[in-house]
Amino acid sequence: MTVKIERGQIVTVERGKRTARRLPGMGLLDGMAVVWKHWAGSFRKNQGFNDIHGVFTYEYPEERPKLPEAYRNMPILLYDDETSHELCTSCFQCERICPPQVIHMTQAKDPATGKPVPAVAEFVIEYDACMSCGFCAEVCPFDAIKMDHEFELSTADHQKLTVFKEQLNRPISYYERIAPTMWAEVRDGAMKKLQGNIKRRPDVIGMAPNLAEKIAARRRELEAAAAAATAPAAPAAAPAEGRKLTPEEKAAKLAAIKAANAAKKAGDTVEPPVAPAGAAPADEKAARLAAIRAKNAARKGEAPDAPPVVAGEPAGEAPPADEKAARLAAIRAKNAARKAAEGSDGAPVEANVAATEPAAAPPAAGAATSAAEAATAPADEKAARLAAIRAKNAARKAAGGGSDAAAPTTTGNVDSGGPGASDDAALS
Amino acid sequence: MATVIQIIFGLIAALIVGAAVMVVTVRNVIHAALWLIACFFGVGALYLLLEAEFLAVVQVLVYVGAISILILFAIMLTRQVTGEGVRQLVGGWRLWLTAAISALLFAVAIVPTVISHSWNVPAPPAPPGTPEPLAGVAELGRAFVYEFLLQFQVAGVLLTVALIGAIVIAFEERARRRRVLTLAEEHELRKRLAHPPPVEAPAGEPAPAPRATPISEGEVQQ
Amino acid sequence: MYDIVNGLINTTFGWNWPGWVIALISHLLVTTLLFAIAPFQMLFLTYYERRAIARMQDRIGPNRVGPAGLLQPIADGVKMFTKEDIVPAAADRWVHFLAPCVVVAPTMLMFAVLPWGPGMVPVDLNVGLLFFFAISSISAVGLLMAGLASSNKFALLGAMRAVAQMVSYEIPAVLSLLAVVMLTGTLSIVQLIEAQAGLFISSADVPGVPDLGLGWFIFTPVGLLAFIVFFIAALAEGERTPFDIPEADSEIVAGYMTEYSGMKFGLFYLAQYVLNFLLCAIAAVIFFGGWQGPGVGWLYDRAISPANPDGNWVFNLLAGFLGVFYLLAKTYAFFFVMVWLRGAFPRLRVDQLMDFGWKFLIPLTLVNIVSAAIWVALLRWGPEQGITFTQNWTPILRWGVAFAVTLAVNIVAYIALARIFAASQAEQGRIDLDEYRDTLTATLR
Amino acid sequence: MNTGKLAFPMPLPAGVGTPSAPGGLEGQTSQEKPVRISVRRSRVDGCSTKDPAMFKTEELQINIGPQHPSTHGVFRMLVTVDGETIIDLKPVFGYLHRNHEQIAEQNTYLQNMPYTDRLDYFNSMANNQAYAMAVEKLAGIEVPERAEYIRVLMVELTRILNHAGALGFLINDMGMWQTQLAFGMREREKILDLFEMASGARMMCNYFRFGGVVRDLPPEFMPKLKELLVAMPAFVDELERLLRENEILMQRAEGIGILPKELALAYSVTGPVLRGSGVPYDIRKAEPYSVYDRFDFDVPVGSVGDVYDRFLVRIEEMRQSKRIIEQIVEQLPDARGGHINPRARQNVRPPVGDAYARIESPKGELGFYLVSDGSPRPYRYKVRAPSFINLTPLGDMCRGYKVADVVVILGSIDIVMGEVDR
Amino acid sequence: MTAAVPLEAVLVVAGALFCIGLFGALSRRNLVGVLMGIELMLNAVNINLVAFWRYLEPRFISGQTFAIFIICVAAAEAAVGLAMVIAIYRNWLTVNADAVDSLRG
Repeated sequence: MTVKIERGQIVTVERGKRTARRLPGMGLLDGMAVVWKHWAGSFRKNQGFNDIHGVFTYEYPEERPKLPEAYRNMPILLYDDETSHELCTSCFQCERICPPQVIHMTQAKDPATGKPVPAVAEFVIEYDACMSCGFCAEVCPFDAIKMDHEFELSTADHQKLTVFKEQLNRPISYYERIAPTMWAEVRDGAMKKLQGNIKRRPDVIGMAPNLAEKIAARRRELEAAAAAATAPAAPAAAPAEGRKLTPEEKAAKLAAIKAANAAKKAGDTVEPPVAPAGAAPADEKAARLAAIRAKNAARKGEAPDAPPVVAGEPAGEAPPADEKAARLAAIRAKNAARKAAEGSDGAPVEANVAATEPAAAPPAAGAATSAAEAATAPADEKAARLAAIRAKNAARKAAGGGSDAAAPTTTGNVDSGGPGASDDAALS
Repeated sequence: MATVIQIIFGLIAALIVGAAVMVVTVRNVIHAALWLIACFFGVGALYLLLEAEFLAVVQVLVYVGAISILILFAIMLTRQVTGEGVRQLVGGWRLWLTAAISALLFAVAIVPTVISHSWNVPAPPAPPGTPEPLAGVAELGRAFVYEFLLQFQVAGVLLTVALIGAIVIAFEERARRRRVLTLAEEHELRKRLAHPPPVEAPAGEPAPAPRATPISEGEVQQ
Repeated sequence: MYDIVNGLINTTFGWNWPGWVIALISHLLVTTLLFAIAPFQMLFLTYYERRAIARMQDRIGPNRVGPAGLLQPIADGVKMFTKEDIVPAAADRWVHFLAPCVVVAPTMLMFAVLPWGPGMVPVDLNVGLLFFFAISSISAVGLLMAGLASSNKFALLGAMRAVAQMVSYEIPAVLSLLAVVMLTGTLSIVQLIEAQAGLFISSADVPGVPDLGLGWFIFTPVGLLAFIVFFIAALAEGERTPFDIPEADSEIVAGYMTEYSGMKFGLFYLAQYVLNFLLCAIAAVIFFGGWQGPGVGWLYDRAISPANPDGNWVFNLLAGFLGVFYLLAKTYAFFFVMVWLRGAFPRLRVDQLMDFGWKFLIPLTLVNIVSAAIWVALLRWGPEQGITFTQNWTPILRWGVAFAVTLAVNIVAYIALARIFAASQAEQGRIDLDEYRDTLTATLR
Repeated sequence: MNTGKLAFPMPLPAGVGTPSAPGGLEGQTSQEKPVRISVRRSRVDGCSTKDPAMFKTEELQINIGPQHPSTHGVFRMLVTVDGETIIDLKPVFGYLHRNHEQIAEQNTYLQNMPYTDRLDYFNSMANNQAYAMAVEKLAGIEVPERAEYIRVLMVELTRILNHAGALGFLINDMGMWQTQLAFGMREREKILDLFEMASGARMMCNYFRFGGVVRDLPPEFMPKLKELLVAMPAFVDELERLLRENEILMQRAEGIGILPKELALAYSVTGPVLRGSGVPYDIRKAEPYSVYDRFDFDVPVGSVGDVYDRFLVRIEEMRQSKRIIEQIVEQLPDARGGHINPRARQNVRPPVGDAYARIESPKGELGFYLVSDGSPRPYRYKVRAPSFINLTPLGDMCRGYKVADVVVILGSIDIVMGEVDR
Repeated sequence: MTAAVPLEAVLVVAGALFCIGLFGALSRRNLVGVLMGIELMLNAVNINLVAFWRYLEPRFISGQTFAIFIICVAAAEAAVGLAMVIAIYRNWLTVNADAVDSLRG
């Protein structure tokens, strides 16, 4: 039965009419012939889209299908290879659009002025709840967030699926490699916007934090430029400003060495040496900042699953410019360090505790202490800040190294973490 | 060699008698049926020992492969009464009476008779190693088609009659059978009730397809 | 085996041990060998099946464990062994425990009568063929035990299906073999194989046919039809697609195996695959000459045998190897067909399966028995049985006439029965609503 | 079910009237009024259970599911059987309920798009289209021609992949291990490759946007599609040769699970199930949306309404989809481009009102009903899921058949639990 | 066998089996149980026949022939008996032999 309708017809399907004319059992033989053809043809690979025979499976770990450019798995953040500046300006577009709401970020603030800076301080994506819809990449006006092609993310550690900025950062060259044409489309606009943003970012804010050397180089560059610019200027500038102008290389190195020493010391003993609170702080603000950073780093080391404490916010508070503040900061740092150390003390008692946590804590504690100490020593804000950053990096690295290498329970694992931290600190 | 055979015979005899005792005493009928299978096996083994291979194989084929399965199926079909708690043996004096009858029959009639009668057992051939001329399958077949032809035919008729009889007895009449109407049948019936009797295909209904009308379906329990 | 052990111990070493010790030793040796072969076959067949069916589905199949995945069955076995053995709380513990054993034991016993090569048969029973099927019917009891003891509805349904299926399909299987038994006049498997010498025409039918070991029964119309029926019945006995209803995973989960885990489950699997192997082997033995093939007969004529005590043992070895090779090649080819069918066919429904067995296969085998009788009458019988008109025919003419007649009978029977069966299937289930209008109306609200 | 009976748990916002029933089934094909049928327990004939002459076999209650190999997800069927015959079947679902509609009312319009992927995860493109059409109708957004073509292309590809998979699963349920399933999956994988190329994901495509699609087709898409069009007829022919006249399949499928025409309409089933019952109802023809009025294609219908008819109708639909795609390939280069990538419409704020948009999804009529109160979030969001509604006659369709037929009938309905439970 | 085990031993085993079967047939309340008892008795008779054949008349086949006839009869009896059990169960909803005492069908 067929009925003509507009642009087509209604067809009644035929119900196996041909069978009646044939020998019984022929339908079965037909099916067997089809299967035989597949069996015989299966000793070669499937040739492509127009081939319906041949083995069409991939031998996965060895053979991998080529992923198309548009492939999207998990979001990543891009940073510029040359300047190492992140493209993200923390405009919160992605956070707002994200359907399962797994993107969280805080905006960076200029510690000097407390004003927001078009850069992101911390950026967290919960990969475990992300549904890979790609909206974040779609809405990002700065093309800072893109979808990665990496799909082998399975892990036994659920915590690792909460991903922070350091793990999210990828260079632009990486993205260019996986999606050349898609990057080429947006490239010019994105780079232009980035140049504009860099201008508004003071100091090293907005640089990919996992590129410590680049940051240091940038530091030196900035300082040199500043020194050159202010050398002829009158020394009658504001005292805080004036201090900033003094030659910085030495101070920075000193801070680094001190941090390294402190880390080493922390490696030797469980109870980290208390930062001498009475040491004369030259700059309260710097010290306070350093202390907070150290505290954050310590906290992170102490409890890796805790949500990241944002460094920018407290740093942005109006700083009380007196000695008391410095002392307070130092005490805070000390407490944080002690807490971290206690965490490592408690470990041997609790045998059931997972190995990574106590292992990660002590080096972080050591590094934190070093940061606290370093904060007291240099007579300069910038140097202190630098030292704090270094210490923080060192602490984080040590935490990572410690969790990999350290023996699980005893306090001796500090030894394995400590040298690593000190090495890193010295290197930087 | 003789000792080995005696030991084997003892084992088989123990299996037969033990399993038989279990058959009549265990409460669970399913277990009884399983013990019955064990008993049949023992009998089959005894046939092998008596060098009647064909009979042994037939014993396994018929008793184990067919009759015991039939019994198990019957138990499953009448499943409500197989519970452990149900008393399986007759109670009180009747049980003792039957036990006494069986024991007396065995102890007073069978055993003395068997022992006291002098059986005319032919002497075994002189050299113990030579095989005795035993009748085999070929002789059996020949016996069936020459000597015992009538009996053979009668047995065949008996089996056929039993087959038909079993079917007739267990068969349900069509009208008494439980039938569950399928959706299509119900719909069709409703339609016919709505448009009273002999209406050939109601208007608007498409002609039924050659092999499957809307009311045909292979599923109704016949 | 007895001869070899006897020769070794009493003749070579001269220890002069009593006969029953020799018998015991030789039987132990044989059983050990068979018990080693059976699980190995199962392991290999699982691998073989998975690889073959993967190829049919354009995949590769297991290829990770060991070279080309050959160790995959071992890995599966290790997994089976290490799994927890769970017995349901409501289960009948002893019956639940015994059921896998009752299923496995018969399959092992069936090896006893399977000839592997010329002179290589564990026991040459004169009722070997009957023994094979008698023993195979025992495993139905095990399945029923498993279903009853599991106290699971799926298991019970599966067991009832399995047993009903096995009992039903035993009949066409045995009847189809009966036709072959009529052709040879023996129930001994060894003699059945020996009757299949020749070249497309059995030397037993036409004397003087060159012996290339190819006088298989499959080349006769009777044997062909019997083989088809037997193979279908074997599929049902071995619970293979399209008859794998007892364990139809899409309907009743795993049938009687639902409540089994660990090695008990493994034993069911073992039994099933060993049974499949044996059914394929017996099909090869009965219809495809078993170890018969070009060269085996020639070699065995020169080897040590009861008929030829002066032969050379090297020929024993060669004939044995060649015979085992032929048998295994045929067996695996049949197993491949089983896998092929599994890849190509859906499964029947349980009532359709029963209908097919009872309404199609059994009538077909009955017709085939008539064909076998015609064959025997035309080829073997002479005046003493009252067949006089073939008296002056040459053997080849007799063979040709017998071939033509039986072929015609079988083809006509096949087509007619298939038509009748199809028609009855189409009619089945139709309800005459008008006839039962009153009864049925009561059921409507 | 039609939207006229939708239950509103909350008062409608001002300006929203009673939603009009979207031009439903009435007047499409059937001359008779749909027969009212009430779902009830088993109808067992004549003899009452008190009759001692009646052979009372035990009625067994079997749970098929929720964890069962062939229930296509977490789905439970409470089956009452007498021997192997089914007396009663009660579908029990909700195991996969994840509050889709309520979540959607908390999200913005755009944010819901990836959630619709997860409804019927086999056909994410079709779900996207239905939702996008609903929002476009609500907000009055125009779609460029080229985008419409791309949408239709994607949905037709989805239809092919859905039917390839569904037939494979049906055959798998019949016990033919996975051969046909593997072949179907092979074709499905090719189509998924195309989807991945265009949208970036294989299954959760999230490809459609209000007023267009995410991005235009990549340049390597069309050559691959043309290659696929070569293989597709071969695949369908092979499927027919393998199974269409397979005696065993015909035994299993013919006369099983018959859903008569009138009852199919009464049950409000749609899609291949309805067409298998002989009702030529296809939204693409009955109410041409998008650019469907520009293509020639046939509507296959069955004659009996059993599993076999549904099987054949799906095979034929794959052919017709391939025909449509061929026409798209011809016409697409001429289609007006326009701004098919509407990045700007992230925050859709439709005016107060309601809209119902429906498409012929591979499984049947998929509709989205949206009520807007002017905010960027839907005030009411309701899915008319074909799987769910096609599942309602399951219990009645299975009655009187054997246990083994249940899985086949279920397979022939072709459900996805993600859509049933939502 | 004939040399090792006397005929009497086999006969005693058969007699014991017969008596046990008799006890079972008389004492079981379940009809299926009664049938099982009867099967045991038939088996006992078969053992007797085969034993007599083997010990007394090994050259003649009649013993085995009779055994086979008995197996035939047993099979027929089992089939019909079990069919009757099912029919009785259908009518009385019990397979208890005591309960089935009414002549009314």
